[in-house]
Amino acid sequence: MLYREAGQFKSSYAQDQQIFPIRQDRVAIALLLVLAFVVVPLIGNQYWLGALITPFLIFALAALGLNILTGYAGQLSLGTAAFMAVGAFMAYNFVLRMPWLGVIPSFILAGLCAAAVGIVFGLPSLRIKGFYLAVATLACQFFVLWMLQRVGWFTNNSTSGVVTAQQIVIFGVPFDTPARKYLFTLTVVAVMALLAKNLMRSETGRAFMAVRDMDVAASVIGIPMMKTKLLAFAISSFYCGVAGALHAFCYLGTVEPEAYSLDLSFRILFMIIIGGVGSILGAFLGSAFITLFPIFLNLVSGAISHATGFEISHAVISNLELIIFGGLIVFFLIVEPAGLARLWQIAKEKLRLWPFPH
Amino acid sequence: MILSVENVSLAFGGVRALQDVSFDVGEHEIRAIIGPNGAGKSSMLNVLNGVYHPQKGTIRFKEKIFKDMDSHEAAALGIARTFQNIALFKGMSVLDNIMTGRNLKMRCNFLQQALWVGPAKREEMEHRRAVEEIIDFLEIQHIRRTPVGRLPYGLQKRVELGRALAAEPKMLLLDEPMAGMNLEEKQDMCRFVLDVNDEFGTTIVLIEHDMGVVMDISDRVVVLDYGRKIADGTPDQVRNDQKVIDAYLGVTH
Amino acid sequence: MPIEVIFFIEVLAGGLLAGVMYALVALGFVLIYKASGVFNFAQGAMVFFAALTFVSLVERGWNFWLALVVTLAVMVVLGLVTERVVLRPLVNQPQITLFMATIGLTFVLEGLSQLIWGSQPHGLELGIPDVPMEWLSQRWNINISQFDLFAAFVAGLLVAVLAVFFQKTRIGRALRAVADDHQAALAVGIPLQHIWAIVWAVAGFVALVAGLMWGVRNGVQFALTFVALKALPVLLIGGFESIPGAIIGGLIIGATEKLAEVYVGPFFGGGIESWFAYVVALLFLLVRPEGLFGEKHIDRV
Amino acid sequence: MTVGTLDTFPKLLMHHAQLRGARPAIREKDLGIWQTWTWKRFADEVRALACGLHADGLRRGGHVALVSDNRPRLYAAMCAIQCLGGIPVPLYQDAVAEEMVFPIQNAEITLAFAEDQEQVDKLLEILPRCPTLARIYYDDPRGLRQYQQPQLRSYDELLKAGSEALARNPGFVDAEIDQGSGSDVAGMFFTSGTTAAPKGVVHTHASLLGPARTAAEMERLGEADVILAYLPPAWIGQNIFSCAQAFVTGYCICCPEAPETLMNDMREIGPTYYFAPPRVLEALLTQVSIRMDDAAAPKRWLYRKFMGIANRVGGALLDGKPVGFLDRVAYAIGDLLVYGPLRNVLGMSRVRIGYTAGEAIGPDLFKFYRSIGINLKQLYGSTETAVFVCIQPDGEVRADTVGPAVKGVELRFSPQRELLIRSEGLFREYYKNPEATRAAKDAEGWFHTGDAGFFDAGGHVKIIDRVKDVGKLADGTLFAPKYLENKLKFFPYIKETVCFGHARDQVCAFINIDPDAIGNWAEKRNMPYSGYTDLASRDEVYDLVRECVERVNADLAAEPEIANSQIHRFLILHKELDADDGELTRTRKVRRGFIGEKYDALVSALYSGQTSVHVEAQVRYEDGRTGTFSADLKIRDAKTFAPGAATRAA
Repeated sequence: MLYREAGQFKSSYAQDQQIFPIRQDRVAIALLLVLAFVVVPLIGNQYWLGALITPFLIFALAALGLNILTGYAGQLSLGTAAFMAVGAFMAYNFVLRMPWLGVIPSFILAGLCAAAVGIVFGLPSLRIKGFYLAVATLACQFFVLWMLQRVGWFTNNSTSGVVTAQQIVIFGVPFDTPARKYLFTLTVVAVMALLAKNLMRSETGRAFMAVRDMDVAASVIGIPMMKTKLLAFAISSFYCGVAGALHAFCYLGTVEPEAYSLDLSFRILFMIIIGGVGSILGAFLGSAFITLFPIFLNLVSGAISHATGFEISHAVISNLELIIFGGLIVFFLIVEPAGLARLWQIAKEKLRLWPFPH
Repeated sequence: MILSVENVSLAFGGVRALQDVSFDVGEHEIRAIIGPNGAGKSSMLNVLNGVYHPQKGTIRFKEKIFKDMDSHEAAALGIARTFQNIALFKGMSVLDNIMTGRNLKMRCNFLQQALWVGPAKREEMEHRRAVEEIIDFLEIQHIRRTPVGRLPYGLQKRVELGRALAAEPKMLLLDEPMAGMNLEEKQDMCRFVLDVNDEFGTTIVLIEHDMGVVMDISDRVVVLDYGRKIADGTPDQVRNDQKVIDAYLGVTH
Repeated sequence: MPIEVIFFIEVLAGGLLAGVMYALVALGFVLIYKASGVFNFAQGAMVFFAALTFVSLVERGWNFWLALVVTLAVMVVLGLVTERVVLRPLVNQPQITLFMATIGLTFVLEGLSQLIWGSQPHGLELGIPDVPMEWLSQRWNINISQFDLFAAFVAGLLVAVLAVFFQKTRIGRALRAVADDHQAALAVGIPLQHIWAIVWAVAGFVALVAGLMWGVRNGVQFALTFVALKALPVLLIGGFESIPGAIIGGLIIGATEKLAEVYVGPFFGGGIESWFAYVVALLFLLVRPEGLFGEKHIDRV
Repeated sequence: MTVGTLDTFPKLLMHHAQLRGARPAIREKDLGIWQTWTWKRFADEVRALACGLHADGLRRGGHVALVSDNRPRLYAAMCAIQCLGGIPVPLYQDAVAEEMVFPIQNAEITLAFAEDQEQVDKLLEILPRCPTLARIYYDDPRGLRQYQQPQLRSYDELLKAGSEALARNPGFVDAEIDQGSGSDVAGMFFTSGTTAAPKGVVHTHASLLGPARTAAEMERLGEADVILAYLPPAWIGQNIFSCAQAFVTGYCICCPEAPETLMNDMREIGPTYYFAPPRVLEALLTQVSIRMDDAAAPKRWLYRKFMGIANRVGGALLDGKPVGFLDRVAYAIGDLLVYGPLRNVLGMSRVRIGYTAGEAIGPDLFKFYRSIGINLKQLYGSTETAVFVCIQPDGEVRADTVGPAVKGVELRFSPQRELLIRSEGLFREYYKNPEATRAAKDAEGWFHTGDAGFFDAGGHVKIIDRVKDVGKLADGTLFAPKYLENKLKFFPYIKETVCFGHARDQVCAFINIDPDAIGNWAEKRNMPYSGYTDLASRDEVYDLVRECVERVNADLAAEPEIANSQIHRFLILHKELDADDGELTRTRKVRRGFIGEKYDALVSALYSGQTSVHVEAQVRYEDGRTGTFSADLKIRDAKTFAPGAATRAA
């Protein structure tokens, strides 16, 4: 209905293969970016920015990382939180031990460390497939958390095992207020999402999807199994590592192993299942859903208890949250395995064909 | 002689799939391999393409001798193939499937591709153009953006041929390209196979059951039976060879 | 007998008995995988749910045996509902989708159990003292807890019953057929849905037994669900389809874990039992990807 | 070169190459994207091509045949021929080989352009009977590699040879172009003619460019306009809209990828200037109604509700007539929800000027397009008059007229109501056919169009029908078969129809059902059917068609002067009328006389009160095999209404 595509012809392959070939989409994305970069920091208050939107972006980045590995390359992983932990701790150590590096280079180096860990725990993927591989990443989850707690170097031998993350200063500008932290996170996530989109629509992305769909055929037509799978693990872990660093520096403010438990890995896996396996947009939709849903639940229960006077205890709400998340996973897997992203795509397709059904 | 197979023997455990098979394939030739079910045709193809490694014998491809090839190496050398039951990537569109065929030819590393602007973009556009020529050649412009899973059988076979062609192969191995096709689709596929051989000069090794097709389009035919070569020659010679008739009519050995 | 050897026997025995506990849980996984090809991650949550239900009933003054039967009934119903709501619509989906569905199921069960019975931990008493066997400790003063032996006995009994059930009975044979190929089983007229219902009910029963054993050992609390994570390495070593594999795998993991904890742990600063089992399983996998007893997968081009 | 002397196509081309060299002249969807030819590249290729043709012996006055879809290289070839004073003769690309023999012999054609293997095979087939044909240039080499015929030569070779020759003598082509003048022959178009053998209509540069320029100025067409060239190049309309007017104004011609991808290409390009004969508009409307039937109930309700508003108010709004405020708001909402998206999906959102002509259009069909905001207008013209005779100016658009005469066109009616025309766009002559020329163009230069009509109150010309088809019923009332047929064809279920009634007491009709629409209708009632013939013999289908006929009868009853030419009896033909069987012209117009003779038995059965008639016919199946077909065609009566009594059907 909203689309007026008549006249938008493509006279070069570059135009034909751009991320948003239709003008209406480009306008929508431009508006969204303006809204995100200008409007939100102005009107956002401490709670909305600090507790809602920044974590949404951070988790979206982690979900994007997992989607690259599980969605595009088809390698199931339950160790996302561990890679985030590596990112967080290494970022802390780089900033601590090499302050001259500056924040962004240390985030990148932290990401690379996470990528290295990813490659190590990705090696088994060369021989085993499917949920056998989930076990290898589970091993990574437990091993990394154990190591971070045991080896003092990571936490600079702090007794409580919890360390406060340093303040982010880039070119002398302190990023301390929620608005600035939000802007920093947004910039990082936006750039990395663009890089991921470019990667997925070019040769690497196709190699990943080929390995996911039918790896026997992929190897026969010349796609190197080892290089592709390990690259998927590396890139995915890099994204999770940077997300971990952001999680520590811009959201929690502290670096602690408990924040990166197996439960977080499951939450991020939920994000891509509900959001949409194998789509960049899916990571964002999933993260938005999983981050905003508990808040929505609280509001609803608050309203119910307000209306009916029947006080719902906090424990009950958290249990309800668990049940509903679990239920939604099953629901989505049955109704629409490709998640919200697929529903979004169908809706868009219908709008483009409006008023015709096909 | 682009390819010559010398005394290849292949066995799985006790089962002897191929016994001392030798034949050669000329440059730009359409070479058919026929034989009753279980004669070892597909095994032979998989040996050529490096999926199976023969216990005995060698393969000479463009003057390079191979004891055995791994499929990755075969692809790099310019040997492409299609599969008996279609091995397309269901999660991708027709265009992406055929572009995957060109992966070997792409030089940019993943960092350049992530950046997209610059060499990676140029390279992508060049390869896109080459793929478009194949799409035009196979007359599948109208299904360029359709996910492969949704296509009818005949079109999927054509897309798979497109993917194999995208690698600009020297030699193309076709594993029963016409299986399960109606008369019209068969005629189309024959036309494409002939045009590929004629237009691009690709050598074609064809496995096919439909005798009509084999006799029409192939230059020379190898006949396998129980893993052994029982005849080799032009379609007419092979058609009147008594051993071939027995093999097909099931005379007991 | 020198003190080190006694100590080693005790540690080994402790490990083996812990392994039995792992095996019990692993058994539930194998059952469902064998019959429906689904790797049921929610088995851990079922163990917790069964234990919690039983304990809560007993605390409300129900007689021991009555509580046992009611809990079993509840587990059977839970099995049926799960099969009907979750598995039937996903019948020919790839294994990864089913695996993720069971993760969803895990969260539903966890939320449900705590919603109904509350989330404070409960002690569980089965009337068997957790005290070392007298004659053993007098003769060679090796003290192995009575309860562990009892648990081992129960596990052995359960395995025997299941082995017979699978090999000899008509339903058992049908189960094995279904495990190999759903369509083929349907073709020969095996009532697939019916069979799956039975399988899930039996798995519920196994979960209950495991829940009781673990409940006594560590108390019935939320951590019980993570027992499923412990069962994973066991399955990897033993293979997903074989019952003996699950038992032997459990023993191997239990023993190596305990020994490593005592002898190797100190060099790494202790606490290695969280990941050591996985490393062992991984090493095993790299050698034999399909585990001790699993069949070899052949990918046809 | 001052503007005044731009009196030939090549001169205009060189002018555009200078003035707007970088702007797009022609776009073609190929290899997935729209490849663009700028005016400069267009001119350079034409120059090189002209040199090549000269080297191959093309001299002034030589005729060259062209058999190809709309492609940049076709336009380049035509213009290159004109540079040397040669005469391009475009032929129908979907014509069978047999139909090409007469034009080639008649115009002693020496050189021919053929697009691909399909057209080359046709020319080779008739080569023995066309001795003059010395050279065939092919563009798409696909499959032609083994052809050894000496005459064959590839377009690329010609171009290469031409550019070498051009390099040796750069000024040669421009000199040739300067020799050309407005009065030179610019092209020859064979009329498909609903009657006897085709006639070669000879047009000069002046007679093509004159009307093209007048109409372009009237509609303020400029270089920014875009047109989709999808109609057969041999048809005069295609040469005016996508060639002459482009050369006059410099706007961009877009060639679709293939006939099957036309709808998609139309949507991608979004042309601003659009021409469509009524049968294309009918087919489009059928598609719209079929797809809307499949939509979910709420969407269907929304569509019906807003189309009701559009029918009521849409046309008036477009004409700028006063409309109530509420209606204006309702229409605006409708535009956002239904009409805008509908225009967008049909690719017509950017259409500023839309014409329809070639045959009379059904009023309801015409109203439909105007009601959803597409500025569709009627015009009248023919091959001999280089199209533009009457055009409805903006604001004076009506469903049943073709508008006033265009500036510089004199118009009058003969006593037999035949339309006579004198204009700068008149053709010079029918090639080598002086008697036909004398019959068509009388002494004072009036051209006899062969169409009957009259001036209505507003000074617009109203066309009834072909003169020879306009008949009288036995009781003297006017019998205009085309008018009845257009009303019947408005229903999506009816694709083609032929009415009989001249000098008889009742009107009867043959009906051709639309396989897609009826097929879809049958599937909804899960009625299995094996093909067209099976569908055409079903009682349910007969009832459906009878309903349509009766609604037309109700309409006719409301118009006194043609009230009793209502349709009394009809039958559904066992096969689709097809141009290959000679029943339709190449532009899909019904050849009434031929059909009357061929199916004489059926016509007499209609009038003899029989309820069914046996028919034997030759049928050609899809894969070329022919077989005989015999069946009993049912004949049905349709209810007729007392004149003036029935209400106007919705």
